[in-house]
Amino acid sequence: MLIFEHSSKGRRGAPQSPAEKASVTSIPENLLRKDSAALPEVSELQAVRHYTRLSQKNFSIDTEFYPLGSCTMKYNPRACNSLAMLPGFLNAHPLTPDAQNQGFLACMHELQSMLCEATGMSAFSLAPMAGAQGEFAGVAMIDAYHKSRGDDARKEILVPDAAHGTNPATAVMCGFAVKEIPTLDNGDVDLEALKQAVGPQTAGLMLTNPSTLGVFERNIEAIAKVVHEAGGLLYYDGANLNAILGKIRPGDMGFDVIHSNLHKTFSTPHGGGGPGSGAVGVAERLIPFLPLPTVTRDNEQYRYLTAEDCPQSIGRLSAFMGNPGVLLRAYIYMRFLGREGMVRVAEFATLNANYMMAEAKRRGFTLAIDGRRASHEFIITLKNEAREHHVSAMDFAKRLLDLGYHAPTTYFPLLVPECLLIEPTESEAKEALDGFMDALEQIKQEAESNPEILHAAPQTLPVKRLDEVRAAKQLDLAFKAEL
Amino acid sequence: MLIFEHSSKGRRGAPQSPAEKASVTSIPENLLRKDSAALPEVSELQAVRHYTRLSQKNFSIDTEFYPLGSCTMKYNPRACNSLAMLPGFLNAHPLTPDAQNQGFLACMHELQSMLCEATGMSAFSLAPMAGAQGEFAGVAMIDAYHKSRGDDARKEILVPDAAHGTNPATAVMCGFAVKEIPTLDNGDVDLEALKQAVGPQTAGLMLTNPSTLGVFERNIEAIAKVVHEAGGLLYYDGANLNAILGKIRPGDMGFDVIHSNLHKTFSTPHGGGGPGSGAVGVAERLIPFLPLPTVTRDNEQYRYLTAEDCPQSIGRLSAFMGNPGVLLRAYIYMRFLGREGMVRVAEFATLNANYMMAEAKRRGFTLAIDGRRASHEFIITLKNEAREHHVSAMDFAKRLLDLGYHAPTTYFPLLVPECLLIEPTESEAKEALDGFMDALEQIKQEAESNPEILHAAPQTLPVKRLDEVRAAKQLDLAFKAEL
Amino acid sequence: MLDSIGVDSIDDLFDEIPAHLRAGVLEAVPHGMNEMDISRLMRERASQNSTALCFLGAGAYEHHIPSAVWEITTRGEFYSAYTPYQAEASQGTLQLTYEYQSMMTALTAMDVSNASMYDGASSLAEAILMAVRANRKSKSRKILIPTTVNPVYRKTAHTIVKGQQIELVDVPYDHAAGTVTLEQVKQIQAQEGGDITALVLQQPNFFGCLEDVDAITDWAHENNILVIAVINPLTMAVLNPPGNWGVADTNPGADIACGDGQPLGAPMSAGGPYYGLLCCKQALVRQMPGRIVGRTVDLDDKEGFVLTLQAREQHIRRSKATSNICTNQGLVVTASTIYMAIQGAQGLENTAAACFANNNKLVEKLTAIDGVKKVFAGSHFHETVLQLDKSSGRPASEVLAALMDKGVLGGFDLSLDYPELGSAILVCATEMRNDDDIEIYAKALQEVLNMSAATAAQLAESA
Amino acid sequence: MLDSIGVDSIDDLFDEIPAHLRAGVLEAVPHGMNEMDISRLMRERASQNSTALCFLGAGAYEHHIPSAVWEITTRGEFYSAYTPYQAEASQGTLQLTYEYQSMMTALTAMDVSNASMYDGASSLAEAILMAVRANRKSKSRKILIPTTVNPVYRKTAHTIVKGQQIELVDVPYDHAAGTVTLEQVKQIQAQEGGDITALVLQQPNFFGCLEDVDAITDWAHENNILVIAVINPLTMAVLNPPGNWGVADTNPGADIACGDGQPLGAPMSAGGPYYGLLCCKQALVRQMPGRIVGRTVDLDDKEGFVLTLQAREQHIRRSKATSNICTNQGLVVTASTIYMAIQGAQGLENTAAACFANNNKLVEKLTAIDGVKKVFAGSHFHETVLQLDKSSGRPASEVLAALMDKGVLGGFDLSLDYPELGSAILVCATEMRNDDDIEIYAKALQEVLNMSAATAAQLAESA
Ligand SMILES: Cc1ncc(COP(=O)(O)O)c(C=O)c1O
Ligand SMILES: Cc1ncc(COP(=O)(O)O)c(C=O)c1O
Repeated sequence: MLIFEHSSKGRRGAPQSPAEKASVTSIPENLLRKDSAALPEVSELQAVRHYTRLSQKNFSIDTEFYPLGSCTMKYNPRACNSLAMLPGFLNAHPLTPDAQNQGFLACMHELQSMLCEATGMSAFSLAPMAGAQGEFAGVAMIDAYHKSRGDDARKEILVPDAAHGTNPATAVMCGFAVKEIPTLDNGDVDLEALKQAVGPQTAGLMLTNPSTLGVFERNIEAIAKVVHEAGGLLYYDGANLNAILGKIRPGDMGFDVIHSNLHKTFSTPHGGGGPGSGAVGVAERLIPFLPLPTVTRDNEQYRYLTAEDCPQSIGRLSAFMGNPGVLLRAYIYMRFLGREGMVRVAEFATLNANYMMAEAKRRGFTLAIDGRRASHEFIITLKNEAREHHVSAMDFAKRLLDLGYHAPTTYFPLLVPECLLIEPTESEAKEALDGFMDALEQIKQEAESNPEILHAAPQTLPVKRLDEVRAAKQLDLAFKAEL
Repeated sequence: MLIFEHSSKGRRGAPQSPAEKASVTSIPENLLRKDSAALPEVSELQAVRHYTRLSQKNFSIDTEFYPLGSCTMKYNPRACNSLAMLPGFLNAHPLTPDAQNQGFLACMHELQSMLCEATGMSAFSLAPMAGAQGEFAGVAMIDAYHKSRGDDARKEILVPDAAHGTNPATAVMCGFAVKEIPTLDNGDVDLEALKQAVGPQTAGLMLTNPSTLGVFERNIEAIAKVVHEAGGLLYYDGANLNAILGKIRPGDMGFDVIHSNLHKTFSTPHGGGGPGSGAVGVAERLIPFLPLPTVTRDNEQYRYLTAEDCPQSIGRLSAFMGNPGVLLRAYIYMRFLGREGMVRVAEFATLNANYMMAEAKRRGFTLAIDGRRASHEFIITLKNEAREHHVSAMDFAKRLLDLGYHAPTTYFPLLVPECLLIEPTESEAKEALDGFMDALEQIKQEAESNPEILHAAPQTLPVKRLDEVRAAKQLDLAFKAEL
Repeated sequence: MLDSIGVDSIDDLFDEIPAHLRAGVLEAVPHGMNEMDISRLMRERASQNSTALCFLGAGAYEHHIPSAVWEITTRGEFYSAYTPYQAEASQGTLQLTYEYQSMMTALTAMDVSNASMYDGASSLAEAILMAVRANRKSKSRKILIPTTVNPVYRKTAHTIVKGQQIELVDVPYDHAAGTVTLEQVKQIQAQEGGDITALVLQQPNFFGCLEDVDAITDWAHENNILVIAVINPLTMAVLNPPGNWGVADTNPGADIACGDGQPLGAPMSAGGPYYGLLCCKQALVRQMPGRIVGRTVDLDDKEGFVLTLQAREQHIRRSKATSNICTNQGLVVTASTIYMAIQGAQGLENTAAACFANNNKLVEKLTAIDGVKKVFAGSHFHETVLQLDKSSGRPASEVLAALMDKGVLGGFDLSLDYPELGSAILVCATEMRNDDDIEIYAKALQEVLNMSAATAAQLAESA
Repeated sequence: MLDSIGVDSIDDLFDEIPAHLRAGVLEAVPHGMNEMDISRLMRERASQNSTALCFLGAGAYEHHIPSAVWEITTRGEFYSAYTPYQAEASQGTLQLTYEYQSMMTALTAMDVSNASMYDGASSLAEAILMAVRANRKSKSRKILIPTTVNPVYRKTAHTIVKGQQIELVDVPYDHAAGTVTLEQVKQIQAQEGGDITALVLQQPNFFGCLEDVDAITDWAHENNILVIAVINPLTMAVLNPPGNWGVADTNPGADIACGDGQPLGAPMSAGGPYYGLLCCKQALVRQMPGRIVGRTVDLDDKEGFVLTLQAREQHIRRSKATSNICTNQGLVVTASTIYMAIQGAQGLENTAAACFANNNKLVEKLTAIDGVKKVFAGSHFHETVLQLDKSSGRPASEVLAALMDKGVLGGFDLSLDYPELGSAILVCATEMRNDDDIEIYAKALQEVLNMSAATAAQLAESA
């Protein structure tokens, strides 16, 4: 039942707004709204009850194991939430003069430094509001860098075919053409193909390492050399930073610019879709181009750098400062971890993934890439099961929901047919990993003995399998109330 | 699965306590614990997930309509929670000097005044921590009052047979004998029986008005006269104050002492069993006996009254000040309501109950007391259904759970066979009342056509009907971990 | 676990990483802390922030937010869920988002809403990109933007669209009214050669003035120009919403509406997270960037909700996607939806009207002070430009700094973005500012203006 | 709705109330407010409260509470549920309470725990009533209570048990050790005629000193005296728990254990809500007051939880119930259970040990100041009695007031309850007090004691 269907004329959460409507008659008639907006009219209790019950229809980290590859669904410490929501932070107007905003700015400045240290970059801007916007900032900086040197012919961005969709989409938004580089069966980038592809038109290469295939790119130094020698820059998509935190730094691998999804590696919550943060870090030569604002410290005072300070900046990406509430949560999380904790993150994330990979193999699943270390995630391909029993990765996913586990990422990366990309993260206990593998094994048996169970899944959730085709064909995108 | 069953040796929410255990070796060996306590050893995520999921197994006001008679399950405004949990209140040590505690004390002083006004009493103490402790304080004051006058022979407390169990239990705790007064079929106290019962041994009468039968005691003036003339005092059990708030005041009815369940009338949450508050109010002559502490105001400053100020006080009921967090929530709620809101509470609580009673009758249910106004609650008796279809009030209750409604109070008051005591409260919308009545009607039909459905209920909850007899016979009151 | 994997130590798992590239100790990252110490640190940090009375708006507004809103929003099930790709296990977020889309279209009178963009400014950029894709009749890739549109929105849009050869053309405002006139718009169109892809209109505009949206919208449509509305959604409870702009019978209403959702339940929070709202006409739905939730049915024909039209998005369409956006601002949308449900239309109207009334009170009080005057005629919603008499010889920045010392966050200094206005500030009073607050501001401003310029400068320095 | 009922107005529904008794306007109740204004009011009130550094214990302690604890506890499903009478719809609260009982018995080494009493003080009263019911061999209804038991606990117990002709007999403490000695206990027993129903022992006692619990427990049992332990549950992570008191092979351990659960996850909150823990030996379970949750099975033999042994309670047994208690402190127990689960035994041990260490540090620093000395020998847990030199001529209350002016809540003034100790205070440093805090206290105390008595008095006055 929709909140609109609880509606009854004239009802409202009365203590939440002024009792009377002040006169607005001095506004010209034609600028005023004619009818009231058709919003639901409910009591506060009805709203609380409705949304509390809706919330219970979600799977979430706080309620289920959620091994969603590439997404790093780790525990979001509740303290990060409660401390980031202290009134001193919540009530701060974004344009508060810096002098009255020192507590917040200090956190941001330290966050920049910690990110520099953890990634091996020289400077960071916290402005981008998600990974994709970080990519935008990064590619725009690459563009600005070349242009600043009069190197105007570099109109192409290279991306491996395993890359996330945001990579090519971003390159195009920044005005570049995209060229795909193939991946070898062992998960490494095809170095020969890369060599063929680079040239004076190459602005840069966007790479995720460990890659979206769940393996570490062993030829990273050679790759960096090829691209740099061609005059291009190296972009690091930080979605998988969790795998290597404190173990190897993108800056030391030769990357010139990176974004870090703070909502993955640094545990800010995904919130059912966002908000996130795609903080961008750069090597020395790209510092002048960083997006605004960044925070600096001079004379013991923190302040925002402005366009006057940074005339070469690619500019602003938002009205204010990105997503401060997210940044505060990441800051708090990083202070929890500290330098030792960061290493622990990578170690246990990797241990958990490799353990699950070994278990998967032992239980008869086909690994997308066999014989290599998993990073913090790994891939099972169900192409055999699909061929033999006509069950898809989607069917496996839906059946997992019935057994109380969120499904892994399906059908990504696109290279691997019928794939499940599994990322346990470091926050899960061995019992959860084993429970999940047991469920997966059970489903494999069901696929053999009674595939109907899979096709009919899920059965235990608020709804059964939903008709996505109908949704896209008979568009119903908003409830239209009859007034 | 119990939290103990998630336990794994050495695991813990590490950031929540000092990393190392400081030495305690200077304490004599024999005073030290030998083994570690067998508590669960889990990560913070495991604890969060476990208790978040457990919470989802509860019905609650925030998720279901909860028409539990005598309990006043009204909406607990979330602001009462968040504002009562402001750090300034949470971090206050109970023995903070009054001068540094003025913000809190001001709230308490105003709460006392508002309670006096709403009930027509002369003074209030907020010390009692629940209704039962309020009763204790009240009866102890009645005792102290008689003794202070040398009237030592009054050893008996009268209670109507419809009274809540806490009434007789309390009288006994205070050292009194209990005599029950019968109730007439129309719900009024048997005045003739009362006249017979009173005498020089009578310390007082404990009365709930409106009574637990859901009707207003029309002879209240006559009752007061009888008791007072016999030298006894009148105690008002405030559990049903919601019905008459702002309409008639216990003080004006002739009561000498009352408790108010702030967790009912004033909307502090029940919290799955508590905490509550049973603030006690008294007429002039009982003021010296009020339990400690109470808050007074002199020279513009608020302060706690002490035993020195109140030598005749019955004394303390707790180590500090009752349940301040509960009191703050009640205070905030009362400020929301204001004088107009209080009247609105009684009006809509009464309207909703009378509407449901009319609906119940229309749909063929038998009312326990017919032909009278309902107060904020009313009673259905299922004795016919029980006789004809062998379904009990308990079966109805369990089946309601399946239909998404919390059951009304069953088997109370004890006078009415197979009863459901239904209290909708003022916070519910008509849609909820109608939905509940539809469910009740459906069950009535099921009782006739297929009583098995009722006996087998509930079917949709985390567990089916539980074996209470076994629970009491094969006592299992704690998990014993094998170490 | 190591046994199952067949390694001796965790470190073995990293043996594919070239040894010489391995990181050393992260010296610049402090040691880990426990929650007790972090709590103490963060409380100190939070308490260093200003607690001044806020009369500053300029794109972020202090409004009352019912406690229920964030208590429910931060429930683990909303807070710690991912994007609802597994629809059956995400009906909570999906239904809520569908309700959000329904509320937002009701509020804006538009046909379609997406599930959110990052913020108001970036949402304007996406609206422009969308308009360029959608307006197939126009080739110029020129967008008219009045200078009455929030300056940081214009800057952000520029950052984001400049890679795609889109030109943002300023339209100057009328200096008496503080709004753009149809004449000005026509003149710029002519100057630019006639082919204009889209036109942006902010209502209320950055100065708090009300644009003549009907006439300009109708004219734009007559000239094959798409209209992009930038709105403050709260004010739409009272003002004519973009879906109804224009009086022409054919093709009425703005084509795209964007804006920042912050006023609907998001705390100011030093700048975010807020969210960008983005709505459009039905015809443009396939050009919409970002996620969209649709209602459908399950195998049993029971109603349910899914992400739909995903073929527009980067994870499917890759380099041909309508946008690169992926993670959006879902949790803030959650809060906003609950906020709107609790308020209802009546609550929003009363709140918006209270802002209007309080701002008028504030302006009345402040302009009663010698040397303070209102710059633009006409109605103001929410915010107003005040000019401080030049004779005092004090720049707005100094006056604002002096006010800050008195605990008053006095407004936005317009002199950088609008030097032509002289020493001017943009002030704002929402429903949160009561008569006492307004009195405090008036008194403080009076005192500040009475101070000698010299003292003031000294004070500003030491602040 | 009125139609269905068959009345014309809501007021008709009140027509059974005698008209002349009807209430007028509740003048002394202010007008209603909206949430925005109440929030402002409450923030002001909260900010008037002290933010002093807390070195005060005396029954309520400032401990770190993980954020997760109250975020989960205040979820609507826990917060707004009633007592779990409908078991199938209350498995959340019921299982949690069962887990609480399990944890509490593990911590105290007792057999049975109930679901909570109001607070530590009233729980002692109930323990005494329980002992009187249980000890059928004793007729005297006399209870020995050392004066080292928290004075407000003794007062509360007196209020509650006095109606039932129970006599609480003081046992004086040893002035060197700050504890009671077995000799003293024996002597009082003899004085009282030998038949004693029960004996109370607080560990650590009110002075923070450690009682000789083994010897006294064994002796009591030999003399048919039930032993009631009053404990701080946090310290039980490190100290020998009451279930293990005594060295005798037969009948070991205290019979009943009570205390306040506040240190395990409840904020100080001006005094509550906290909760009273109450545990006992298996044999006494039917004398237990309050609710108890038991594990059982459902129709399918699936594990589930119910309220059990309800025949002890007032709603069934009425005047013959074990107590009148009904509403207890369930929500605080919810918090406490989550707290214990997150901490585990190791977390509690580390926390308790840190309190021990910090208190020792504090005492060392303070007693280094001239004129400040420790009163009792032996180990102290958590709290320590310090004597301020009488030569300064300043009562403890004045010193504490002067400290308060310096932002230090310096401890509990013992002079009212223990005049024999002179100018003495009880100080406390939990894990929350770091070295800097302790330094601040030491410095402040030094300054205060250096002040002339006259200045101090003046200061105290003006505070
Ligand atoms: C590999 C990779 N790159 C980029 C992104 C985009 O990040 P965001 O969703 O924060 O925009 C993702 C997100 O899923 C990702 O997995
Ligand atoms: C009529 C009546 N009296 C007294 C009480 C006892 O109040 P409490 O549970 O707050 O102790 C109740 C509680 O249910 C009640 O309904």
